[in-house]
Amino acid sequence: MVDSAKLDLSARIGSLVLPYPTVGLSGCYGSGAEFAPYVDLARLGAVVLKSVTRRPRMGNPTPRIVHTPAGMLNAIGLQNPGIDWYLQHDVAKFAQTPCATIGSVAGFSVDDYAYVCERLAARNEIAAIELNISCPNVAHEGETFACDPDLTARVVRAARDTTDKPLIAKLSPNVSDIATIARSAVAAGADALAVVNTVRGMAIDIVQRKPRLGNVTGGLSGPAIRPIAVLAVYEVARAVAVPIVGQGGIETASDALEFILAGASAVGIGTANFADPRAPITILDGIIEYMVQRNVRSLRELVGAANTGFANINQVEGDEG
Amino acid sequence: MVDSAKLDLSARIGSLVLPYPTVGLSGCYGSGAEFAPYVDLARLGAVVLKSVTRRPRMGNPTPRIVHTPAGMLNAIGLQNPGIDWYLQHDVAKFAQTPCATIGSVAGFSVDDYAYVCERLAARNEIAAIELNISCPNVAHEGETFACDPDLTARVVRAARDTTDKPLIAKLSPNVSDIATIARSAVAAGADALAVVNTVRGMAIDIVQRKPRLGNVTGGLSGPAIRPIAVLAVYEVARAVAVPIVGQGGIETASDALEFILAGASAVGIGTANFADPRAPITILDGIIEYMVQRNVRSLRELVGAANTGFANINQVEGDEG
Amino acid sequence: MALASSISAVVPTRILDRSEVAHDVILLGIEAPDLVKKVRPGHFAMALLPGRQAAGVALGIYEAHGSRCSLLFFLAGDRTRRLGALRVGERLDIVAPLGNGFDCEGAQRDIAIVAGGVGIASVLLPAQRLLARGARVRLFYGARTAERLVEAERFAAEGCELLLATDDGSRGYHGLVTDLLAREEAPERILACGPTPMLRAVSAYAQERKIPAQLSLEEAFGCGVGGCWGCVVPIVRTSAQAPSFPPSEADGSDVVHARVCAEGPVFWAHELRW
Amino acid sequence: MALASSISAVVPTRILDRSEVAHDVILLGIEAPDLVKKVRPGHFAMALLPGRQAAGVALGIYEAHGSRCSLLFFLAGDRTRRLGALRVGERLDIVAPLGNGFDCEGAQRDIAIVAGGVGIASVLLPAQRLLARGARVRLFYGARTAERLVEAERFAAEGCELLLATDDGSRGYHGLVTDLLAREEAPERILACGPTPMLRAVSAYAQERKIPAQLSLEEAFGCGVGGCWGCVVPIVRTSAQAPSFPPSEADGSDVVHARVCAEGPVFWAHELRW
Ligand SMILES: Cc1cc2nc3c(=O)[nH]c(=O)nc-3n(C[C@H](O)[C@H](O)[C@H](O)COP(=O)(O)OP(=O)(O)OC[C@H]3O[C@@H](n4cnc5c(N)ncnc54)[C@H](O)[C@@H]3O)c2cc1C
Ligand SMILES: Cc1cc2nc3c(=O)[nH]c(=O)nc-3n(C[C@H](O)[C@H](O)[C@H](O)COP(=O)(O)OP(=O)(O)OC[C@H]3O[C@@H](n4cnc5c(N)ncnc54)[C@H](O)[C@@H]3O)c2cc1C
Ligand SMILES: Cc1cc2nc3c(=O)[nH]c(=O)nc-3n(C[C@H](O)[C@H](O)[C@H](O)COP(=O)(O)O)c2cc1C
Ligand SMILES: Cc1cc2nc3c(=O)[nH]c(=O)nc-3n(C[C@H](O)[C@H](O)[C@H](O)COP(=O)(O)O)c2cc1C
Ligand code: FES
Ligand code: FES
Repeated sequence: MVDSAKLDLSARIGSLVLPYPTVGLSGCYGSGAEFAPYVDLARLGAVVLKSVTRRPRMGNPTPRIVHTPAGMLNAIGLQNPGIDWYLQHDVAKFAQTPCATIGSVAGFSVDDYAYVCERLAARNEIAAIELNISCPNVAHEGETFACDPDLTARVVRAARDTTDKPLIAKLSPNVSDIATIARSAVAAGADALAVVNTVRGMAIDIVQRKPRLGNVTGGLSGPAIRPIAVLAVYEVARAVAVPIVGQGGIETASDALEFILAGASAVGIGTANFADPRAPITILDGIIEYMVQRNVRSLRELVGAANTGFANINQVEGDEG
Repeated sequence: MVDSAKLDLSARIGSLVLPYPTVGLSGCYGSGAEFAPYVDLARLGAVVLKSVTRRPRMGNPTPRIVHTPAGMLNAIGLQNPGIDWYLQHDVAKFAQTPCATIGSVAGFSVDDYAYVCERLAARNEIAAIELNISCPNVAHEGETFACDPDLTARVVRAARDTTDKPLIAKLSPNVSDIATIARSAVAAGADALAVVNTVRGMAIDIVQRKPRLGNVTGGLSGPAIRPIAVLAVYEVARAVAVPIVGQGGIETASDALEFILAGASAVGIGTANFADPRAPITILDGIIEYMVQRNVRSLRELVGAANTGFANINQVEGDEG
Repeated sequence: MALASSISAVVPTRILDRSEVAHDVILLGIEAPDLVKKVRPGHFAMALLPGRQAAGVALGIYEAHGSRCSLLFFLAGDRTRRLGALRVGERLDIVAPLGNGFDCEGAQRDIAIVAGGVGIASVLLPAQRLLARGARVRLFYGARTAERLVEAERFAAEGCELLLATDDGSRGYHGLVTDLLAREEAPERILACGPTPMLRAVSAYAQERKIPAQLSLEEAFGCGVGGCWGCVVPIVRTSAQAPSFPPSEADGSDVVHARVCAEGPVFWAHELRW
Repeated sequence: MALASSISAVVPTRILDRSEVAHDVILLGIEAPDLVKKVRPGHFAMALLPGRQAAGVALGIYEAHGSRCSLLFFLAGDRTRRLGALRVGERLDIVAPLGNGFDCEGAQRDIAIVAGGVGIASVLLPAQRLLARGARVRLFYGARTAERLVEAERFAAEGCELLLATDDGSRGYHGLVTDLLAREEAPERILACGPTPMLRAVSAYAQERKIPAQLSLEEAFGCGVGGCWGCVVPIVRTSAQAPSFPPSEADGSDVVHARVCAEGPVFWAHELRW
């Protein structure tokens, strides 16, 4: 039996090596500090910060959260103090986080992304940059940059030009063919991909006869979307060779291993922290137990291990019908 | 208080008027007869039959069903006897169904749809035709007709040319902008839209390290996808003026009313029949109770009643972040 | 291929008793007097979970006597766990009886019942019926460990001869129950229920020796009532069935996908084309 | 805006007692000796549901005495129903104590506590503390019906004067609790917890009369610990806070979105810009 202390659990994102494959997700994990009373942050691979934009944003009106079967809708609206205030007041604190801190950048134009990315990436406290290209783009009627291979490439290329730090493009599940978007992001210089952001959704209050979110529509996260996210990872892993941070409904080690077997090198935990803030640790422990029991020395042996091509020719004509 | 016997619960699909807005969904409801021991089919608006294709299809290898959080994946693969055998042996039996029977047509080319639609629609037992354009299209690498506005229009137009019976186009949620597909289907002659089919997904067996479905990927249905489906209905209702058969995760009257308030004229019940075959009746009874309590005489008063435009300007820049 | 669904109904029951017969194995007694009258050996039920967001669970009907039926099940995943959390006195609706059931009326008098794991839940009623008809019934019963050989004594008490096997040798024969079967005197007839690999071995054994064998299959179910085509198995379509059974994809082939819940769950070994 | 989260932890507790104090209203006693020592009036907890596929539930800490705390909650939806299904002896993990809490140390001695519906769960500890300091505490308590005025007698027993109101007039004043408040002698200070419309009315009343008022807000929560920005309320950013509190969107505006779970749930009426 392999010794659990000797396991290689590391995950690489460009030049950044995370000692553990578990990541606290953007918008769900504060700056990490909010969860420090409940978990040992040193046992996380990284924390991805809440997305920051060029200018301050108050975000959407409440309600911003609605619980749905095995999941939740959120419509925060990228509340954040803007990059100036952020650099001046917040970023220095991240130096104390006992794991890697990954910055997240959002914007409404290619130029926004480049501008914020350059300023944020210049800071030592920030180990890598994630481009949240899954927020609505005013110029494209509710569709996001990540719904279009061309816009995806333009944002990634513009950001790439501003920094040598590892760059992660965060993809949207709201597309027909995520592999094409993934190829486009990688061709434009992304070192890794976060797969996937929330699925667009809505809930209606039948008593008041109006949408339940202040913003009308929101993003669905949690176990409900896990099968959607696992497939997205599987398809992206078959299309590109860069590391994937799998995410979407991971609650347990078993869930995390589904993503890893589908092709993810690391796994992100968002909504599950709201059900139990100890989730990233219990998930890590469960992954270790799985590896020990099966004599798997390095997590890399498992990455994509279920990604063995389609099962048979039925797939070609196969269907969900 | 309005008398429950005097309520107008009808829903119109082209020239077809359903006395009740509740529909047993394609592939989930057999020919209706399978559920006759458990429900009074005369209290359903209609049954949509399993999709039929030009040639017989054995369908996918098992497992075809995997249960997931608040939902399930299926990959049946359109098992059916082919239109010849179907017309000869099955269709005559549908005359006994005590509610309207809607045929469902699937295919792998525009010509397939037109051919099967013409032959099926010619039969008196069939009250309307649904075009299942959400099955993978061999010519387009796993994407379906319903992922492309142009292919959608071509299938609908070709089918339209073969029959005057009410024609329903069944849309896919696996798109970035469902409103565009809806406009295209309606412009090509669809009398109504079924919104939406299953969401593509996958699950992995971490013990055996392989996909859990025989077909690798499948379609996610059930309450997990409800918020996705409600939004799809909401967006389609804002884009086109034809009736919508809302579906995706409806389990209770409250769920059904969400779809109606979002803009659906009728509601489809699929996966919920597997949890309780009485679902269509309890849902109908719940809708009646809601209307009686609120003095709503006609269901039409509720259709789209929550579809009042976006709540505020934040929507423009708003976001799920 | 007899269809039971015409007599099936949604049956509201109440939980009479509940015991954990082994770790993670639950026996639920339910009050269902009308069902007792209708149920035949090999029938199954779809247990409708209370609350929302779950599909029904396919379970064999283990016992049926007086006004009580029972369900014997393993806590395998979310749905069986929810079922296992029910308490005495609570309500449980089931759809039953379903499936075609075992034919227990044949002329043969030396019968082997082969059960693997949870398959035991579907063979008590056939055992009782066969014993009542005066047959000799040997129960070949395999499980992972001795602790998992649940209810073995119950079968002995009914009058079955027990032939037990465990994977770890903790009780009975150390090895596969189908190997044990092959070592013993051949029966005139076989009834089997258990995991697919076990059933395949039983099928091979029976066909080699031309022993009539009925197998109750397990497959992932959607509806359980023939409405979704989720649960199929390849069988050969005999010319006698052809008029009532749809053709297969490949022209000329007589292999078709039958629904385990509606045409089965019990099939003759020689019908199957796994 | 004091932050309690620095002292909060995941607390494993055991259910000591459970009662349905009214239809669909549950009182759960939990064993949590360390928490009793830490908790202050107005703190809340995130109850972590056992099993999977659910977010935690934000609940006020109703009682805290000896080694027992309690939670009082309405069965509103899926999560509270799951919580309400827990049995005595079962385990329940909670994250607590959370939030800033009420300031009960002011000089004023004539205090009005205004509670609407489930808001009652957050005001027993402040009432006890104020009474212990010798204040006169009047509880203005409104609900839909008499049956929903749960635990009123408990507050009377503690020494509160009861001023009750029901929407249907089935007990006490027939009308809104805030109308009842306005009809009575003005207090020196107000603590309030209840639905937003009630809190708005309390706020208007208090500001008109320049009575200091603390309001405990309810908002849909994601994380409950300040990590998701799901639970905000618009407040005015005073210049004193500016250095530590991020700016708002509109240039020049001093209205910002504060997190109810982290900066609250208790805010001064004059801070809020609803
Ligand atoms: C006709 C018939 C009769 C039956 N009779 C009985 C009976 O009498 N007693 C009985 O106990 N069972 C019986 N079964 C089987 C029973 O229906 C299933 O075990 C049950 O449906 C499981 O439901 P679940 O939600 O609890 O488990 P599921 O969650 O559906 O899991 C089912 C199986 O998949 C595995 N699994 C779950 N999640 C994963 C994952 N992420 N990766 C890999 N594997 C996973 C589980 O370990 C389990 O083995 C019968 C089945 C049929 C078809
Ligand atoms: C700081 C704080 C303290 C709190 N303390 C307490 C307390 O002590 N006791 C207490 O009982 N509560 C308290 N609450 C409220 C409690 O957290 C919520 O009621 C709880 O989260 C509800 O969860 P749920 O899943 O049961 O209901 P949910 O399903 O989340 O539903 C919540 C509300 O939405 C409504 N709703 C649900 N579905 C729909 C739909 N489809 N259409 C329209 N409306 C719908 C429900 O009727 C209900 O009113 C507190 C909240 C906060 C923020
Ligand atoms: C409340 C909330 C806020 C979020 N905010 C952001 C954000 O600001 N930037 C971003 O890239 N993703 C954001 N996300 C998406 C998550 O990072 C994650 O990709 C998604 O929720 C799926 O993972 P999960 O199911 O584990 O939550 C947010 C998600 C939630 C639930
Ligand atoms: C087992 C299964 C089989 C299905 N087969 C078909 C089909 O043949 N044709 C079709 O148009 N839709 C098919 N569907 C999709 C359903 O008709 C329905 O649109 C979808 O499941 C969403 O609704 P639900 O969540 O209520 O099930 C199938 C769904 C399931 C679960
Ligand atoms: S499970 Fe639906 S047809 Fe058998
Ligand atoms: S609920 Fe997450 S910040 Fe308040």
